[in-house]
Amino acid sequence: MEKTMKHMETARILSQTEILDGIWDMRLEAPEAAALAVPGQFVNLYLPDAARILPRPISLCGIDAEKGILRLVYRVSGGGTQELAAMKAGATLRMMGPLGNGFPLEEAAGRRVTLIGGGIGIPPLLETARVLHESEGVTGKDSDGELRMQPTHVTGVLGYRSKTFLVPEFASYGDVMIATEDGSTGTKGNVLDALRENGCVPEIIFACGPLPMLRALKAFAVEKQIPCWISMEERMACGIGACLACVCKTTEVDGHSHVRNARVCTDGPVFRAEQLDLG
Amino acid sequence: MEKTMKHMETARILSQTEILDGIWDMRLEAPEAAALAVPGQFVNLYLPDAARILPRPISLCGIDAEKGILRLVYRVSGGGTQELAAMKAGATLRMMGPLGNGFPLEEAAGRRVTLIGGGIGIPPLLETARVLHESEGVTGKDSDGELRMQPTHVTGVLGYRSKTFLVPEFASYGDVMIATEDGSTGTKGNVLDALRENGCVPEIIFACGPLPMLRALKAFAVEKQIPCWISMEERMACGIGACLACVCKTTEVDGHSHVRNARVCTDGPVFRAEQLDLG
Amino acid sequence: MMNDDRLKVNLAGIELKNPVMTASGTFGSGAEYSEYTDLNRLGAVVTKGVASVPWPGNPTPRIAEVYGGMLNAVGLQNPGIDVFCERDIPFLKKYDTRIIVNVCGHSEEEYVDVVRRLADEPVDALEINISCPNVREGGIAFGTDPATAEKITKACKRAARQPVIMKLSPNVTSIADMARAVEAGGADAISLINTITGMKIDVSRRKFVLANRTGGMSGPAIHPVAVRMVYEAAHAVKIPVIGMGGIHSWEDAMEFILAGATAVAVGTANFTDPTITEKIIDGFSAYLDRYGIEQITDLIGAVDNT
Amino acid sequence: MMNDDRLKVNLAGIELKNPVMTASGTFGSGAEYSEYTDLNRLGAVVTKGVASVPWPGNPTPRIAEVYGGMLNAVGLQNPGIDVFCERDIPFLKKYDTRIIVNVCGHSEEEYVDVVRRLADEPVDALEINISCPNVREGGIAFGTDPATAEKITKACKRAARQPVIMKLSPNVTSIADMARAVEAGGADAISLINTITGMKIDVSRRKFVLANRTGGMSGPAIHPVAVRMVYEAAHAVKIPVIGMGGIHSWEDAMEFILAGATAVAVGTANFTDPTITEKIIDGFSAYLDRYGIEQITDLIGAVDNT
Ligand SMILES: Cc1cc2nc3c(=O)[nH]c(=O)nc-3n(C[C@H](O)[C@H](O)[C@H](O)COP(=O)(O)OP(=O)(O)OC[C@H]3O[C@@H](n4cnc5c(N)ncnc54)[C@H](O)[C@@H]3O)c2cc1C
Ligand SMILES: Cc1cc2nc3c(=O)[nH]c(=O)nc-3n(C[C@H](O)[C@H](O)[C@H](O)COP(=O)(O)OP(=O)(O)OC[C@H]3O[C@@H](n4cnc5c(N)ncnc54)[C@H](O)[C@@H]3O)c2cc1C
Ligand SMILES: Cc1cc2nc3c(=O)[nH]c(=O)nc-3n(C[C@H](O)[C@H](O)[C@H](O)COP(=O)(O)O)c2cc1C
Ligand SMILES: Cc1cc2nc3c(=O)[nH]c(=O)nc-3n(C[C@H](O)[C@H](O)[C@H](O)COP(=O)(O)O)c2cc1C
Ligand code: FES
Ligand code: FES
Repeated sequence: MEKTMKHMETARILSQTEILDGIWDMRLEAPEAAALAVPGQFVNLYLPDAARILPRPISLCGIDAEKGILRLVYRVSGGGTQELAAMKAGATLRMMGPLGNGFPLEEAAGRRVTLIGGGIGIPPLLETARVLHESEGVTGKDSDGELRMQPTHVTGVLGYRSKTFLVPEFASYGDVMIATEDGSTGTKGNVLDALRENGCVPEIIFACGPLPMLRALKAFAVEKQIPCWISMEERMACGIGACLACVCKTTEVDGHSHVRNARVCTDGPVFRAEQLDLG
Repeated sequence: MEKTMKHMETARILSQTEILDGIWDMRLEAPEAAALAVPGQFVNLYLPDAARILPRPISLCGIDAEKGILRLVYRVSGGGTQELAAMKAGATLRMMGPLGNGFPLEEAAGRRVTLIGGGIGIPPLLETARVLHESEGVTGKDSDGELRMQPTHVTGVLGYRSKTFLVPEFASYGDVMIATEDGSTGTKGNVLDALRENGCVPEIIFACGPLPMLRALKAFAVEKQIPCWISMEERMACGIGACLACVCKTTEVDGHSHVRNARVCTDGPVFRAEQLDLG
Repeated sequence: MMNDDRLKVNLAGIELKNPVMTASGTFGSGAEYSEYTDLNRLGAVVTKGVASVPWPGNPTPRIAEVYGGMLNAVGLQNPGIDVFCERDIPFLKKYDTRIIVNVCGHSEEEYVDVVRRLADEPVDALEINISCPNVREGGIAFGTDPATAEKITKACKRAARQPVIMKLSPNVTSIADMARAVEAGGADAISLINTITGMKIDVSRRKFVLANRTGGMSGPAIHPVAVRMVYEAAHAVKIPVIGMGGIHSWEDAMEFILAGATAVAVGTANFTDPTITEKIIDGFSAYLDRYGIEQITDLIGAVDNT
Repeated sequence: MMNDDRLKVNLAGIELKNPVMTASGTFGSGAEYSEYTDLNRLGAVVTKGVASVPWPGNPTPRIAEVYGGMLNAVGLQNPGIDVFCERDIPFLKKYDTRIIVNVCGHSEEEYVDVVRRLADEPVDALEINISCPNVREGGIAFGTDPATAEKITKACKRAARQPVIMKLSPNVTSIADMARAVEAGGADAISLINTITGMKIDVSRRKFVLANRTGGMSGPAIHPVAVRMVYEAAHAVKIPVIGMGGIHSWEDAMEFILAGATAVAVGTANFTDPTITEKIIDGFSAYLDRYGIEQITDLIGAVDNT
């Protein structure tokens, strides 16, 4: 442990399981990060191969602060994730995090929150679902004008190409709607098709997934005036706001950069949809 | 196994033992190379870390053709050998070899051969000692003028800084004289001091060790007119004679290069002392 | 860890507590890394390039990882000199380290604007970046033509109150010519190398990986080229040289010192290990101990030239 | 593995069975690697540089490993053109591959001597190495001054019976200018990049690792720089370009094709894997299969330029 580092630790791999072709579920013993993390944040993983000098950002799919365990679900998409997938339980990894802001859970408390995820954007929503499901909700007035506890209601709208993953776990935290491109499960089409088919009108949206999905979703949310938060992805170097690699375009001048660019790693990865210029 | 490759194989590490501070004894399952190898040859080891693109040449300290096992004794001297030492039994390594010419055992048969090694130059002499010791010798005339079998007689003259290694094994193949710089074992001084102190006059010399030792040895052998073969070391890239990285200066124009440079990897590593311009 | 007085160096009149600085653009304004590294330990913080007005930089993807390095085409996004003076300088002043401000511009006037604006600010030196591939004047990069480089050096010097460090591009036939040109222009020091222009193509998509097509290569892969250029530059001029490019260990950094650099800057390695600068400082101290060297200045240019 | 006709390319009038060649100096005369790789599968073997007389080359150490690459200062050791013609050409003629002879010299006359000597030999093309850091005339490397490069190209063309490929140095400010210069001189093709000059210092001994102090850097570390330069050169001239520098996989090689190269050459990777050239050829075939591309020539320069 280097004493000056805030969130850098050596994480030990507790388990690695391939839950679907090329999609891995890894549990890390990383007590410092687990103690601080909130849903929607990510960690940077530093790979052993010396030719790979940049860390890999991976979102938190599960946080167990008590046991000091983080769960990451990732897809093998290139050399780095391939190297990661080849690492066995017991091996250690340098890790930095938690990084980024996370979803604004306080905005969702006591409301009907819809978590919309596409593909490998689904994992970070699982921890979000769990925490929202277990949250206390808010005290509000019910239809009788009485002060009552309003629970948070969680709906997961999950889009896949074909095979699904993490669905049963989502179901234990709320309702689940599924869209698959090939129609093999749930609605044939995308997450918006599933929303429509199920007549679901979200009160608030948290989303993560591929850019085309996010673009469509933003249009939908703006049109329906639904508050919507989107988790972004961009290539990163530092992960802590210093290098300006990971910016996304914003509609207004950003407070930090003083141009229409915000840093996904520190100002995000979660942004209010209206803030984003998704092109 | 790539079919077009002559001597490239995937070797499995059978064991790794640190026999002295920073000196490792590794056994490799490499049946193809073991079947072909002779003492004084070396293999090229390709390290897993992608940032290290050049193979590491290591001499054969032991060859078991029957069991298909090679023994390498190496010193950790930089990043590559460090990486090698960290590899555990069961791991595999790409390997090319056997490479180089080896010692001219036929020249030594039936004679009093002195194997002179310094430091990490000692390991390749061990297999040389074993094979010579077990060789049949030659049929020659004895002092009566009778035709008799003359056995090969092996003497090892081993120079160390301080702590010794491989000595008992050498002793099982012949006489052993030891020199240490600090005088902790045997003669205080170098291998030539040990030769002198023991009044040993070699009939033929095979040597491997640091350049200053080789230089002194060559002068000694030339003066005493003792046939002497020296195993050289030089930085290598290809290991097979193509890149001309590993040349050593020769006294005559070399038949391949047509200049006064011979390739250690293919024309050597073993050269007749007179051939070498040791500067 | 205490300051090691043996590591002090004098860089164009500024005393640095040690020769280890950060490389511009990789360390933000220092604030981001202050949680991971003790800025008080650094010889100097060199800030991200700042222009007279905010620059939006290039579209994304701005970076690509390559074998042993990375390409970047951030395109000098920066909030402009006003925000920089209000926010970033006061932040850095809280630390006991030197502040070197990296300056960028599209034209001589823009550089001079920033230099002038910084004249009364409490910063220790200016590093003029004439080596960013995206900054061109008359079709020739400032950093690849000696005459242009000399001219811009002169202009900056005239406007500057602080020592002026000219940052050179490696994308040239003769780094010695460039070094001599900026020395002739009055530069107080030079720093090199900036990134080497590279390109990566995604073969499955048949597209450039970077939106900008080309990007500047940095990281360990460029280190041997950087050491060679620092050696050549240090032997071409009398002003001090700051060596950088691919430093990922104290040994990499020490190569620059031995090649003739008075100080070094660490860039991309911060991304691989945010505490690397402190490790390099400790490595320097340990090196002096091991070889019984009294002060690091004895090592500047001390590679055996025989 | 059968020849894949889809991989045929025409390089300055010579038909290659595929675009994969070896890079000069890393493959000897082909004989050494013939035990590990089937030379019949290669598009061409490019031999080690040969001069009019034997050259002893530089003192050792001649090479150093660096992060993701190596430095070499072999210094063009070669047995001279006579031995080459007697021994190496007849050896290569036994194989069904193209023979490209890399030519070096200390002066225009020496180059022309070798070119003339090869006029009646059964070799398919000449590659003129004007980019070795050790070959200088009047203090300027042939390969870094456009006018000199043009002049030597003309001289070689006049003497040559075979197509002339000019091999360019990456150690220049503008590779496009160099490419245009040799095109103007009549070159039939260009090949690039040669090595990038680098230096490594042994910090514990405080000495240069290479006897020659500097060496040429090759290997994966230089690949992005090479791709950029090949792209720039291919867009500057009409003659075909051979791309090389850091190819360690078929993907690396394909980047050059997409950037505009008609053929590629594999150098340092042979040291890491002596069968790499065959793997690249197989990788090319598989790529055509996967994307349903009829012939590799459809991919030359096919990176999306929008
Ligand atoms: C905030 C954030 C959270 C993420 N969370 C997850 C997750 O939970 N699960 C998951 O499977 N993936 C996640 N990703 C994507 C993941 O980081 C990339 O798939 C991974 O970096 C690819 O590395 P590679 O070496 O396998 O691929 P390569 O393509 O070889 O990587 C080359 C370089 O590009 C970068 N890169 C490649 N793809 C991406 C990408 N999609 N996003 C950002 N950088 C990329 C790599 O980090 C590396 O620097 C996340 C990305 C970000 C930015
Ligand atoms: C024919 C031959 C046989 C050898 N046999 C043995 C042996 O049996 N046991 C043993 O311990 N060592 C042996 N060596 C030396 C061994 O190859 C080096 O110690 C090893 O390559 C160092 O690698 P490194 O990465 O640890 O060191 P680094 O210094 O990090 O290596 C950097 C580069 O220099 C090369 N290099 C460094 N030292 C040497 C050296 N002394 N000789 C050649 N290349 C070097 C490396 O191969 C690598 O390319 C032999 C060398 C040769 C040429
Ligand atoms: C992401 C990034 C941004 C950079 N921005 C700047 C900059 O604004 N100004 C500048 O002079 N150099 C900039 N550089 C160049 C570095 O300061 C340094 O010269 C170069 O990266 C080589 O050092 P390295 O290999 O240690 O990173 C940048 C480099 C990187 C990687
Ligand atoms: C050991 C070695 C020797 C070389 N000799 C020559 C040569 O004789 N002539 C030449 O034109 N290039 C020579 N080169 C340069 C290569 O042909 C090639 O241009 C360069 O190494 C870049 O390719 P790579 O990264 O694939 O090795 C040599 C390179 C190496 C590594
Ligand atoms: S990754 Fe560096 S600013 Fe976000
Ligand atoms: S290592 Fe290449 S010729 Fe010996």
